[in-house]
Amino acid sequence: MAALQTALALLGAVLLGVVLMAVLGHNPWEAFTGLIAGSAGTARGLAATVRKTSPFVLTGLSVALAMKAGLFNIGTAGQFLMGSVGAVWVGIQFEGLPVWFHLPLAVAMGIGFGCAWGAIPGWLKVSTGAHEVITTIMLNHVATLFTGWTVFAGSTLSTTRPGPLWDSTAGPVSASTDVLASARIPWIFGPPLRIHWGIALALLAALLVWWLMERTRFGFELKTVGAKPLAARYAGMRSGWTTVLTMTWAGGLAGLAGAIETLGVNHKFAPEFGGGVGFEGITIALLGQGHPLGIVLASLLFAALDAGAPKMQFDSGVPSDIIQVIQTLILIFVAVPALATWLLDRMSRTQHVSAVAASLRI
Amino acid sequence: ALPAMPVVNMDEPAIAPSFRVGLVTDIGRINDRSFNQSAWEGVLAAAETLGLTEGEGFKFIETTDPKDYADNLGQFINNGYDVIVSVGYVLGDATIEASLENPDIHFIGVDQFQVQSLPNLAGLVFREDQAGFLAGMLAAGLSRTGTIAAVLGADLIPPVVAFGEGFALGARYVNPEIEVMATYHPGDLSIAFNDPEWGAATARQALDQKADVVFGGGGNTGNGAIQEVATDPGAGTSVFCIGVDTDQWYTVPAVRPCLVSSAMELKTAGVDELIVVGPELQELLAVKAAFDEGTLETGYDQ
Amino acid sequence: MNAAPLAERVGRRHQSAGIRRNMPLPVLEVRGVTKHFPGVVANRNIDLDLFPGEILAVLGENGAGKSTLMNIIYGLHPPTSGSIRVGGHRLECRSPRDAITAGIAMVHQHFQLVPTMTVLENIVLGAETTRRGVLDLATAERGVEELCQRFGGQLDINLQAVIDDLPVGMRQRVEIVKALYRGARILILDEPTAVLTPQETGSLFQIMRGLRNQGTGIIFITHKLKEVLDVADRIVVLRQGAVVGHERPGATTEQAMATMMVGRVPALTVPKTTVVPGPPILEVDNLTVHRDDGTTAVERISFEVKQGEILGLAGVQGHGQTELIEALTGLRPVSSGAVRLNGRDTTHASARQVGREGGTGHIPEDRRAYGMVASFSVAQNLVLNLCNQPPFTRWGLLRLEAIRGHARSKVAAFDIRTTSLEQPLASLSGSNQQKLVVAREIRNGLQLLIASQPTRGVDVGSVEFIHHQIVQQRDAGRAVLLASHDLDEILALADRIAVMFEGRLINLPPTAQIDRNRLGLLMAGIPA
Amino acid sequence: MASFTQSTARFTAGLSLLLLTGAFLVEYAPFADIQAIRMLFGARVLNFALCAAIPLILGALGGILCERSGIVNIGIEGMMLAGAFAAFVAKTATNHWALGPSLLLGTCATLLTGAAMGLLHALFCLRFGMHQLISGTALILLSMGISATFFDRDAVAVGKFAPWPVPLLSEWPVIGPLLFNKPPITYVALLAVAVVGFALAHTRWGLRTRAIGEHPRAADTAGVAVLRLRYLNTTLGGALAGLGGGYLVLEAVGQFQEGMTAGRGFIALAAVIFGNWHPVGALGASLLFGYAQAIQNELLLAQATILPRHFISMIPYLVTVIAVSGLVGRVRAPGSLGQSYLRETEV
Ligand SMILES: Nc1ncnc2c1ncn2[C@@H]1O[C@H](COP(=O)(O)OP(=O)(O)OP(=O)(O)O)[C@@H](O)[C@H]1O
Ligand SMILES: Nc1ncnc2c1ncn2[C@@H]1O[C@H](COP(=O)(O)OP(=O)(O)OP(=O)(O)O)[C@@H](O)[C@H]1O
Ligand SMILES: [Mg+2]
Ligand SMILES: [Mg+2]
Repeated sequence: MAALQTALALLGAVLLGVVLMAVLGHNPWEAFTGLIAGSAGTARGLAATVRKTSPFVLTGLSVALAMKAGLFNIGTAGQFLMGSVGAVWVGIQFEGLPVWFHLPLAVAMGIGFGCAWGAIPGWLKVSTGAHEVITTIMLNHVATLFTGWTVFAGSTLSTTRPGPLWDSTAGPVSASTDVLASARIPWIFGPPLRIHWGIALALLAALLVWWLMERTRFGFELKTVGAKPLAARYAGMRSGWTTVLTMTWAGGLAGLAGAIETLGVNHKFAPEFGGGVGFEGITIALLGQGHPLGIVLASLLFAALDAGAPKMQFDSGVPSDIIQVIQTLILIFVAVPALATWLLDRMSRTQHVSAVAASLRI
Repeated sequence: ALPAMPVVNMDEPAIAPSFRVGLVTDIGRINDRSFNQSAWEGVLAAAETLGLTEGEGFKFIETTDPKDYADNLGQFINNGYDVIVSVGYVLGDATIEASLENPDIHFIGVDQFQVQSLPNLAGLVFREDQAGFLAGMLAAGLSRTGTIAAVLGADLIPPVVAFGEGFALGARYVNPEIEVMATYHPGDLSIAFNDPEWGAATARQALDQKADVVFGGGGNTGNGAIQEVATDPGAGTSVFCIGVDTDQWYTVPAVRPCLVSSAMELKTAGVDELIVVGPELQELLAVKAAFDEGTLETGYDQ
Repeated sequence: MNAAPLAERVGRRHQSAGIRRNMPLPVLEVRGVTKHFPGVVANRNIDLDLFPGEILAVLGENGAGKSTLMNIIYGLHPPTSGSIRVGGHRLECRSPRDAITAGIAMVHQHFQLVPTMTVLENIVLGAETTRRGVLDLATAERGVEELCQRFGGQLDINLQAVIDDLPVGMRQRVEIVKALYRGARILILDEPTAVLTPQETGSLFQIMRGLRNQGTGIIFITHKLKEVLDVADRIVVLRQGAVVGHERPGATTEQAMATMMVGRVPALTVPKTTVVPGPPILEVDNLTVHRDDGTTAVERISFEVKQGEILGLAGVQGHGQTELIEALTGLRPVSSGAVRLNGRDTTHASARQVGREGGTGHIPEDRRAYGMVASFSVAQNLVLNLCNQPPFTRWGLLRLEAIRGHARSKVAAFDIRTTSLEQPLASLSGSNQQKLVVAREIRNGLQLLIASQPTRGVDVGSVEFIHHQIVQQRDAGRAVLLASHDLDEILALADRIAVMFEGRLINLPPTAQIDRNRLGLLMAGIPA
Repeated sequence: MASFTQSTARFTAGLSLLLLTGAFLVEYAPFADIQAIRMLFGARVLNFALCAAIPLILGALGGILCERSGIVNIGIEGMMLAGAFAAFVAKTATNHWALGPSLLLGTCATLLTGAAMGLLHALFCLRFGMHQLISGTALILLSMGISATFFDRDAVAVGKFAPWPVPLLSEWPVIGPLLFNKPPITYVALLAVAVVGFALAHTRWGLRTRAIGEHPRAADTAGVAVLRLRYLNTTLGGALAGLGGGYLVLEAVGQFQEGMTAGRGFIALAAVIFGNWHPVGALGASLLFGYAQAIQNELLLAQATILPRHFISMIPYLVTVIAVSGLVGRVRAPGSLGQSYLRETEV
């Protein structure tokens, strides 16, 4: 039933997308074949899909984890950026370290920075009651500025010196030094496919989150705090501590996403690598209904749509913005099983009424 | 990838119809009245010279997500395009990587400062500092209050910084005592060039602080700033504005009341020339191309 | 279900024919109302008449369908079938708004007051007077005061107080004023006496009689038989959603009505063995506790509970019992005084320290808010507060086998009716949910059991079962603190009784020497 | 609740008083030439603060109407963006009209589109039982996608609202130019704070709105049509938020840009919470944010070199975090916020 509903939702979104394309004067068939070919039809397309999946999975998990504890983490964008910078900070120094030590250290630093950035709103909430929605939004802006500063090329105009991670050999460009080879995530398939082991980390994280939620005491407490704070207090759970810890791990997941992107794909940090991360996390968490498996599937779907967009535009001329509209439509249709149940309800109600009517006649 | 074809012989268009040019934009639209559009117009001009038709001979892809740069370039690479133009300095890395992987395809990186020199990659850079310098000189010359302002996009983008620094230096060159107020947009890259309200409010703040010439240097944020100046009662008589990137007399008509000039980069001409000339003169491309065309276009009346 | 109701219907026809001769037409007619909820039939083909100027008592035990019927009359629920007529006109009303327009007012079983608004705002809500678009609260205030005056000071309320700050009894008053303010000709009172002292109940009855004499038709719901005999003109008894009898107060007895309600003769006593109390387990010394808003809830209370005895804590809702128990169980900070558990000081101990480490079981008063997580499975709920104890967790990991085994044995031992251990608790009936909470709290190594309203909203069979379990704990030598608003429950179970009134405690000598009446007076703060 | 409301109102009053006193000092006090005082309270700073605050105020009011009725609104950003886009489309379509009617049409378009977004939110949440957070997110994504897809970059809007000096009042020293010589949407926004604040406290509509947000069942049993009022308020709230976007196009800039709201909807949401769901509190929060941004700009314009400019730019955000963490104390959301109300479920 749930699968059928989801399938219907996807179909509905696609149909509306078709209508929209036709309205804009494009050929929907070309667009969709392009979309599918671009995301799954070729090795490159598949590679792009896979590459785009991991940040979706991780930020989605981050939002979902917080949501289970009754917290709304809009801060994945900032945590992602902090994770990126943390990973790069370690990744560009310590030349000569072996890979097995350097890479995990860099990843751990990325997670650590993300954790710290997530812990702040958690701690503020518990100690002062500051609403996490506000603090995470604000900390996103702060993280953008801070990480931008770390790689800033400097300017005499605002008399700002270059940031500590800035790559002085890159001219006026604001970007960090390249990550050393020993801290890069190895390829599964090298260029031109550029699939790296980050996807494995993301899937592992999904598994870990599932295990955390279903198999550990912390997960049990987290869910209790989220579902019924009073019951958690009654049961002697430390809900303040759980809140802080949950936000910490939520931040860590987003930080890991940042670390994976910098150590696996970009191999350096530049301010333009963080755009749009947070929102997709929220959408995917909602779409995956908070379940790690659902999140992985939702991430794959969204990654495929994103990966297919360039080819779609190339083949049919449909602007890639359409993809965002279609993604939104999918979100709406999946989120409104009520649309389906409402229809069913309508039908059963009329049946009921007619049954009553029939019995009255007898 | 298909091997690159030599340039079309105009007499025999049927023989080599497969010479194709592709363009990948930075985040934003092809008709953004800014750098993407300028570069695209260069492609259009070159296409006319070469007799190419849109769709068959040349195409563009608009980027919507920074993660897509490499994949968008890949679309053209997979389809055997001969020349690929990538617009915007943030595509630099993806372009270098693509040109290393595809030695047979020519790449033109607009606004891309290339440290390495590659035989099939031309980084088209401009002397924004020089254009900014001229704008600064003009501003200092116009100013009666001794205070001028620059409202700029993100300082993480080198051309923007170059414009700003040039502006300040040019102004001080003319009048060492002059006060130059310059602000960069505080937001992240996705909004720094798209926040005209901030630009307008900041320009107003500068005007209130006695600035009488405002240089708007940062996409729509800067446009917001000079539009605000244009609505000032003293626009064109006591307060003035200077545009950027394109001749904003045409691209942003709303600023005509105050506009005295625009600090331009001749991207269109640069792209055009590199496409047409490039494949014929391989050796020219072998050197790092620096198309230093910083100019100052003077506005029309007033 | 066809034969019996038919006989009843015939009987009633005679009866109502008799009434019609000297009474006006019914103001409210309920005809053939049936209501299905998923899995339950709450009302079965109910017929009911209400005449102007009478008090009709609707009796029935928990879950009999009384509230459901009233909600249908009031337009909150659409009936599955059947019709409602008011003053001879069919009510096509399917919202409370329409019911109000038709002249129906209702005091709901669960307070329907907006906690952040003032008393006056709550009273005028939905019936506002405005002047030039602006709320005219001054006029409303005068109206309300007049109304209160008319009832001779029995409805004295501070109109500017915020609901959140009011004790429960006071809130009930607000609800009544709210209903009266609308000047209805049909007044429905759904268990208004549940939170009132016997004395407050008395003045409510006076008000009801006054209204009746002015011609208002009143439906009065309760499951307290004495009250029915006291105030009603006519009685209707519901059982399992159906009308099972009509009575008149003069012509029936408590025993007869109880039999009708339950369908069999209920056992009113719980067999207890004599146990000699041991040393004290819980010692409370001069305890003072404050509410969230800073008011004093519990004032310098001292008592002790010994091994092998049940201390019954009687009192009307809202007199500090909730806060006292929260303080004892670590849910609320203690302001001053001391609490000792087994000789160890637990004055400032956390819920975890009192519960898991101190060997205290706590059946919370509000099961839905505290005692369970409706979306969790039966098995999970059975370890809700035990999940970090040895068999269920090791190295921070849950041991699912142990949890499942525990659930299996508890479900069997406590007769919890569930289709599987993985079922979400929300899908169990209320009584089974309560049995689950009891099952979880009664565990090995227990020293002290604190049971607060352990049988509220629970069916008769389960009440008996739970009572039996509590007594068994006492017999096994554990200390039991039982807090209940139900006097009969206290009288049946407790070895010793203490009464709470306005945050203070009156310790009484052993049960045998106390009668209901005296207890009622004590609960109203009148020392006898 | 009462005490919280008072504390946010006190905060707003205190902040406004501080700023105005400062402005008078700058004008009249003997030590007014001190650079720091000018920087803190100069007319330009206060002007900037007010300009930056207006869209936030309108967005926050939209959020408040919605949330006080019990419906979470994280879609303010989308409502604002849609409003801005509609204003631009209407304005450019009527460039050939006289400026006044054309701007008026733009305002109507922005209000109507905002209202439509609000109605859509209400339909999603109330009719189709969509999770309120999802609905809000969907609104944002939808308006981003649609405005990007249909935005005609070649269109230019001609003209925007000019200041309307209020007779006499605009002559007042300091306050006159600051508050009474503004374009119309600014007046509307400030008036709306007063109107919504008063109406919530003192009208039938306000009483009922508070009731349905706090305890919908109680309101229902008192004869209030809960759903109808929720539809109404969400729609009205959408219109106000839309106007916040329209302000950007019709009054602040005169043009539209993709993503032009640039996160202001989220700041407005923060203002709703910071202001404890009260219009006056939200006004204070918006002013605080606008003021912090003004100070930051002032420091940047003055080439302050104490800190790298990135750290100076953090000021508005850090000020907000500090403010919510202690200045106003704990806030309290409307009791039924985020819960759908169905008559047949038991309490
Ligand atoms: N909204 C609902 N959904 C499903 N079942 C319901 C609902 N409301 C009531 N019921 C069920 O209908 C039956 C009758 O409940 P009702 O509340 O009418 O009983 P009652 O006689 O008022 O009991 P009490 O004395 O406890 O108030 C019960 O089994 C109850 O669980
Ligand atoms: N508010 C509700 N919403 C949905 N289902 C309900 C609701 N209340 C009760 N039910 C369902 O109705 C069934 C009967 O529950 P209910 O609590 O009414 O039992 P009951 O007849 O009162 O028995 P008990 O005496 O054990 O409480 C259960 O399956 C329960 O899940
Ligand atoms: Mg029940
Ligand atoms: Mg009931």
